[in-house]
Amino acid sequence: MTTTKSDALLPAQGIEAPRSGRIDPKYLRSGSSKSGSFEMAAWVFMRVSGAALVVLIFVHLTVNLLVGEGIHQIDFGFVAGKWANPVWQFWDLAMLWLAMLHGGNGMRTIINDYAEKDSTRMWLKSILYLSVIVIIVLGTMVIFTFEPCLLDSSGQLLESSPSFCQNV
Amino acid sequence: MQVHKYDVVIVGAGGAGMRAAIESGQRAHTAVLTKLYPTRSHTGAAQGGMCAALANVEEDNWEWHTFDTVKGGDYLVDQDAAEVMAKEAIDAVLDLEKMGLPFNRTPEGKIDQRRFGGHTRDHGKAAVRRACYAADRTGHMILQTLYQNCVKHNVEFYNEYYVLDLLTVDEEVTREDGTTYMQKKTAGVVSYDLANGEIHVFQAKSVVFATGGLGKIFKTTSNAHTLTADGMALAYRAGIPLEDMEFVQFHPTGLAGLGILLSEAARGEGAILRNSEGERFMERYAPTIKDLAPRDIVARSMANEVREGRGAGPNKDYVLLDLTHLEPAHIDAKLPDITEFARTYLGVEPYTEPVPVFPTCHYAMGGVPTNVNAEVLQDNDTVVPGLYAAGEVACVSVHGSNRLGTNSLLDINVFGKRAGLAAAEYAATAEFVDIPENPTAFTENQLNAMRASTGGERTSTLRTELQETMDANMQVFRSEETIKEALAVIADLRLRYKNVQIQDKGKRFNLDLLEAVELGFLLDMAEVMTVAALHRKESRGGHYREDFPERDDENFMLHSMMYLDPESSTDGTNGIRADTKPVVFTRYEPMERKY
Amino acid sequence: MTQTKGTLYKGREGMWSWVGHRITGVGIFFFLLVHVLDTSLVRVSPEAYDAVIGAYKNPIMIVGEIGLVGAIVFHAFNGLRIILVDFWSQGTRYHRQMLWTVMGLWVITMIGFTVRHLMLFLDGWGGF
Amino acid sequence: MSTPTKEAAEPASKIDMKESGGGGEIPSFDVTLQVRRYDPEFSDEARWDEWTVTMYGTDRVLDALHKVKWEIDGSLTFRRSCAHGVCGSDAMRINGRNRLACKVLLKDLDTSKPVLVEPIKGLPVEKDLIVDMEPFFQSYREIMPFMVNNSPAPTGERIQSPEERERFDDTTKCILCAACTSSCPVFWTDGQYFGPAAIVNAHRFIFDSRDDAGDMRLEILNDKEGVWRCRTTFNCTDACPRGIEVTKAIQEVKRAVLTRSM
Ligand SMILES: Cc1cc2nc3c(=O)[nH]c(=O)nc-3n(C[C@H](O)[C@H](O)[C@H](O)COP(=O)(O)OP(=O)(O)OC[C@H]3O[C@@H](n4cnc5c(N)ncnc54)[C@H](O)[C@@H]3O)c2cc1C
Ligand code: HEM
Ligand code: SF4
Ligand code: F3S
Ligand code: FES
Repeated sequence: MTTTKSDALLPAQGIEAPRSGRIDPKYLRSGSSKSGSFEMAAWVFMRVSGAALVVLIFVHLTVNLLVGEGIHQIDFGFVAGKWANPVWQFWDLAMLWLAMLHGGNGMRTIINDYAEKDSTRMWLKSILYLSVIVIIVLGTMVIFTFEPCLLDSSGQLLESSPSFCQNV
Repeated sequence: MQVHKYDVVIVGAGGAGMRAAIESGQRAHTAVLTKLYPTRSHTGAAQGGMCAALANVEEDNWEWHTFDTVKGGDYLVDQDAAEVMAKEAIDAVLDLEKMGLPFNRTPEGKIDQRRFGGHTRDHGKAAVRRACYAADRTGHMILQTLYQNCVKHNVEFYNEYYVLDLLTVDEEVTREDGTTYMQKKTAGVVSYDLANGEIHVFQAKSVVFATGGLGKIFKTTSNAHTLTADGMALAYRAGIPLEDMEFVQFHPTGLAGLGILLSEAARGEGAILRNSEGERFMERYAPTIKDLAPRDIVARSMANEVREGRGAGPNKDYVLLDLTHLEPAHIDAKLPDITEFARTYLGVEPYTEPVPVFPTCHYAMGGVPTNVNAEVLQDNDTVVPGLYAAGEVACVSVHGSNRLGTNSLLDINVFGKRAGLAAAEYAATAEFVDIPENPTAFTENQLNAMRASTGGERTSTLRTELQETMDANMQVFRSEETIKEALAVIADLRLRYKNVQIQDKGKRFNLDLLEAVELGFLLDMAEVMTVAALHRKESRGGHYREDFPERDDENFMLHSMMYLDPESSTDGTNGIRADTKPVVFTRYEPMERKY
Repeated sequence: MTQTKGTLYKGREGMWSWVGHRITGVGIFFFLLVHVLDTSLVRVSPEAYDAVIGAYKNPIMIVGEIGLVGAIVFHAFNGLRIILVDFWSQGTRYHRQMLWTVMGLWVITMIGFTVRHLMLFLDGWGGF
Repeated sequence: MSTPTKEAAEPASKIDMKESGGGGEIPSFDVTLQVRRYDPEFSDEARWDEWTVTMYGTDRVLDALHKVKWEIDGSLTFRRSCAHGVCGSDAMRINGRNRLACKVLLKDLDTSKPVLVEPIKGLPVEKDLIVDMEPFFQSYREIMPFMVNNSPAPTGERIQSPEERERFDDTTKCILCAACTSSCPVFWTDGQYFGPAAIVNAHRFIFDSRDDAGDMRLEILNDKEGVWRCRTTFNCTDACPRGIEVTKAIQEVKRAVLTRSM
């Protein structure tokens, strides 16, 4: 290879081949900081969790809305009655975690897509992550620390308590 | 004005240009200037195949291939060049395969080959399978593969840079016998950046021209809008002669009015040409082989039907390709491209309707004269140091007066490679030639004049008139009368061209301006072609003179050489000096060309 | 200028199903945030929970619930379609047919759900 | 090629030439063209221009654009070359969808309404219908679109069975027109996504039995801007003028990345 620059009789200007360094910076990929494998894992997770959620959510909806008295049956007692059973506890816990992570990751994708500025993107994602964590932690605590048989100040079982509390 | 300095500058990024760039780019500091993004080049339109005597499916050898090429060109082929091409064809195909080209394969996994018009075993005994192919998009695959390898080797492309001037310097040289002559030397090129209208000068030790063909001289053509004879015109204006410009190949079956090519395979599969009366007219012109007669004969027969009033359509200006007697399944299996083109572009359903077709300008056999090393000649044998040409723009001459199908894709690979190697090798030892003073003056004056013109002539009007007169007078039938008619029109158009006015006054992407420049190339080359046709008073290959219907080896077994020469005057046209160059013979004596 | 405006791109089934999937996904996500919060009220007091859950039993919310379930059902079925497009080798060829199937199943499911939900609702509804 | 020279009689044509072959007048009609124009030399604002031109039954949108450029307004600017759908110059948005102007027949459009023509979306518009293709080609170059084979070259060709050849046939058809990438809703958002065309061209080599660099390409496309950004919206497949099953190719690459990391 010989020299690029023109040093002959004409004014020399080392000019780059055009339109290779001339790309609108908006399009330059800043050497991906986040490893691709994370995106792959997220992608797989969306599918796996989605498939699981179909079962979890459909059963949840059926039990809550379509059997018995439907929407009218839902009250404190109903919830308490369900969570007395560890299967339902686990069920709702799985649903909570999977749905929040699935939905949270979905929202992350959407923010990545549409946030125009890096700072906006960062803010939105921070809010997202925070709310996902708060909700997951809150929900988990509720499910595990739930006390179905509440007593009122006089020590009587509350009216809304599920029937099994009587037997305790 | 910006100045760049490269060892090698390649003008054009079609098959020939990129094949050269792959060689030169690995050996010398190389730039490729192209007015189109490389993958837009018209090499990508080629369908049929690329010939090489690989003998993968049946017995074959390069000597038979040479013979077919010579005979196909009606013996106007330089036989040494044809030998080089046929011999190197094998490596050319294997090179492409190793670069990744996805050829179709035989059951054993070798490159598959198929038959193509004019390619025979043992000097015409029977058709031979010689064309290597990649489905019906061989040219597309060649173009893509070459581009891919340019990316691999980091070739520097200047995309959408129009080369508008070739810079040469004349030097007086004294021969041994004391006489002197002017030796041309290559200094570089001037180019125009479409994106912003800036002029760039490229100083180079070697310049390779690979700018493709000239189809847009004609109205009906299979060529792209961008094939406007640029390279030929630039060389010609720089004082380089043009060889065999009268020979243009017209392909019989172009979609009527559009010129889009329908491959010969249609007739091979049994399609029939008919006139408005439904008559299978080829029975009259070629009673034995009918529709499968050679391209030039079929094209002429079709044109004759139209001329005698038996054309179909509202303007009676085309004939019909009838496939309706074939099974739709068969058409689908064997001719998918044809059915798709007919449906998309003419809205014709080939199962039930005949397809309107007419001969279409397809290929320029002539061009910038070179020797087998792709070195450009400034006369019959003086090489211009540092100037190379390859591909359709060049005339080696391997196609003589009529190119065989599949030999062009071969030509661009063999001579593209040779050009790249030679250019790099020359640049390794040569010195830069000083750029002449004011190198951009010509280009800038031309562009400024066009920008400022208020003459009121429209590029498109002039171009249409040129194309119409060329279709009417210089197509498959020519005679002194029609040629002179064309010359008169061209002369008039050249005057009017001075008044061309453009509407786009901007700097960015001013294609309006460049179309006007391209029209100048078309007019120059149309004139050269017409004058060359006037001089060749015989019929041979693609050139058919009604007033001289026979081949005349005695007087015309010669290449024509047309020089720009303001002092010369020929038959009413000024400025073109006609000369000839002997044809090179090695082993084959001219015979009558019949199949 | 990067052209962001201009006319709307005229995508076909694939694009609109994606738009639907995205919108329903976001909708469900926000509902879920609220839903977890309201359910958490069971830890505060039964009255609080029952009061909030009571809001779900009002006729306007019933329509909302049908909408929500509609969104979930679409997102779920279409999610399964996406999974098939991803992992079944013929998935990309039949994505349109699968979308029509999704829509068909959606209609059937929604008719079933709506009828049952409204009946149960009307059964136990004491009126305004 | 068969030689139909020996047939006893001329095969029957299914049509009466005098009627259909004689041909009627090619119908002509008026088309209104609305083109979204932009020329930063004169204004920062894009605008819509409208022309009505008389065209014929065989004309394509490209012909109408040419008619305007050649007869009415020479400053209308667009790229084109081959005029029959093989070079990839003239991808643009016609009535809201990415198409090659040279492949859309006017008579197939609803000419009672104006035909809307806009530049393809997501790439910087340079002038009228011309966009900057560099970002597009940059993505293409990044996926190593060339054969890498480190084994010593045989004297003849590298052997490849017809089945192995068929494996990647579809993706060899790409003409780099960008109709797919610029139809992709994900690409529109920030232009960072590699885009379907780059993936198609990676696919062409990943599944070529002669190539050795498939793993590297899979690694490149496992980027956060790689295949995982595809949301299977199929706009690319619908837009591809070469009929390439683009989304299918992308899915195959996704599965290949997955298999490779497992
Ligand atoms: C429809 C069709 C089918 C064909 N089929 C076959 C076939 O089956 N077999 C066969 O062997 N042959 C075939 N041919 C012929 C063959 O394809 C061409 O002759 C060959 O591809 C020409 O290649 P090229 O490299 O010389 O030029 P092109 O591929 O035309 O490239 C020209 C290049 O020059 C550049 N250029 C031009 N002017 C300028 C300028 N002023 N400044 C800068 N750059 C410039 C262009 O940008 C372009 O990159 C076919 C031709 C056509 C039209
Ligand atoms: C019911 C079962 C569900 C299934 C089968 C399912 C399936 C999927 C799948 C496969 C994706 C990935 C789409 C893609 O990559 O293109 C996805 C995305 C998404 N899902 Fe779900 N999902 C379900 C439930 C949920 C729930 C409960 C929420 C809300 C919390 C949710 C919110 C989202 C969001 C926001 C996205 C991102 C959409 C996008 O990127 O366009 N999904 N879903
Ligand atoms: S995949 Fe199709 S649409 Fe995309 S660039 Fe290639 S040819 Fe164009
Ligand atoms: S349009 Fe885009 S989202 Fe995927 S299917 Fe095609 S790349
Ligand atoms: S002009 Fe070549 S693809 Fe349309």
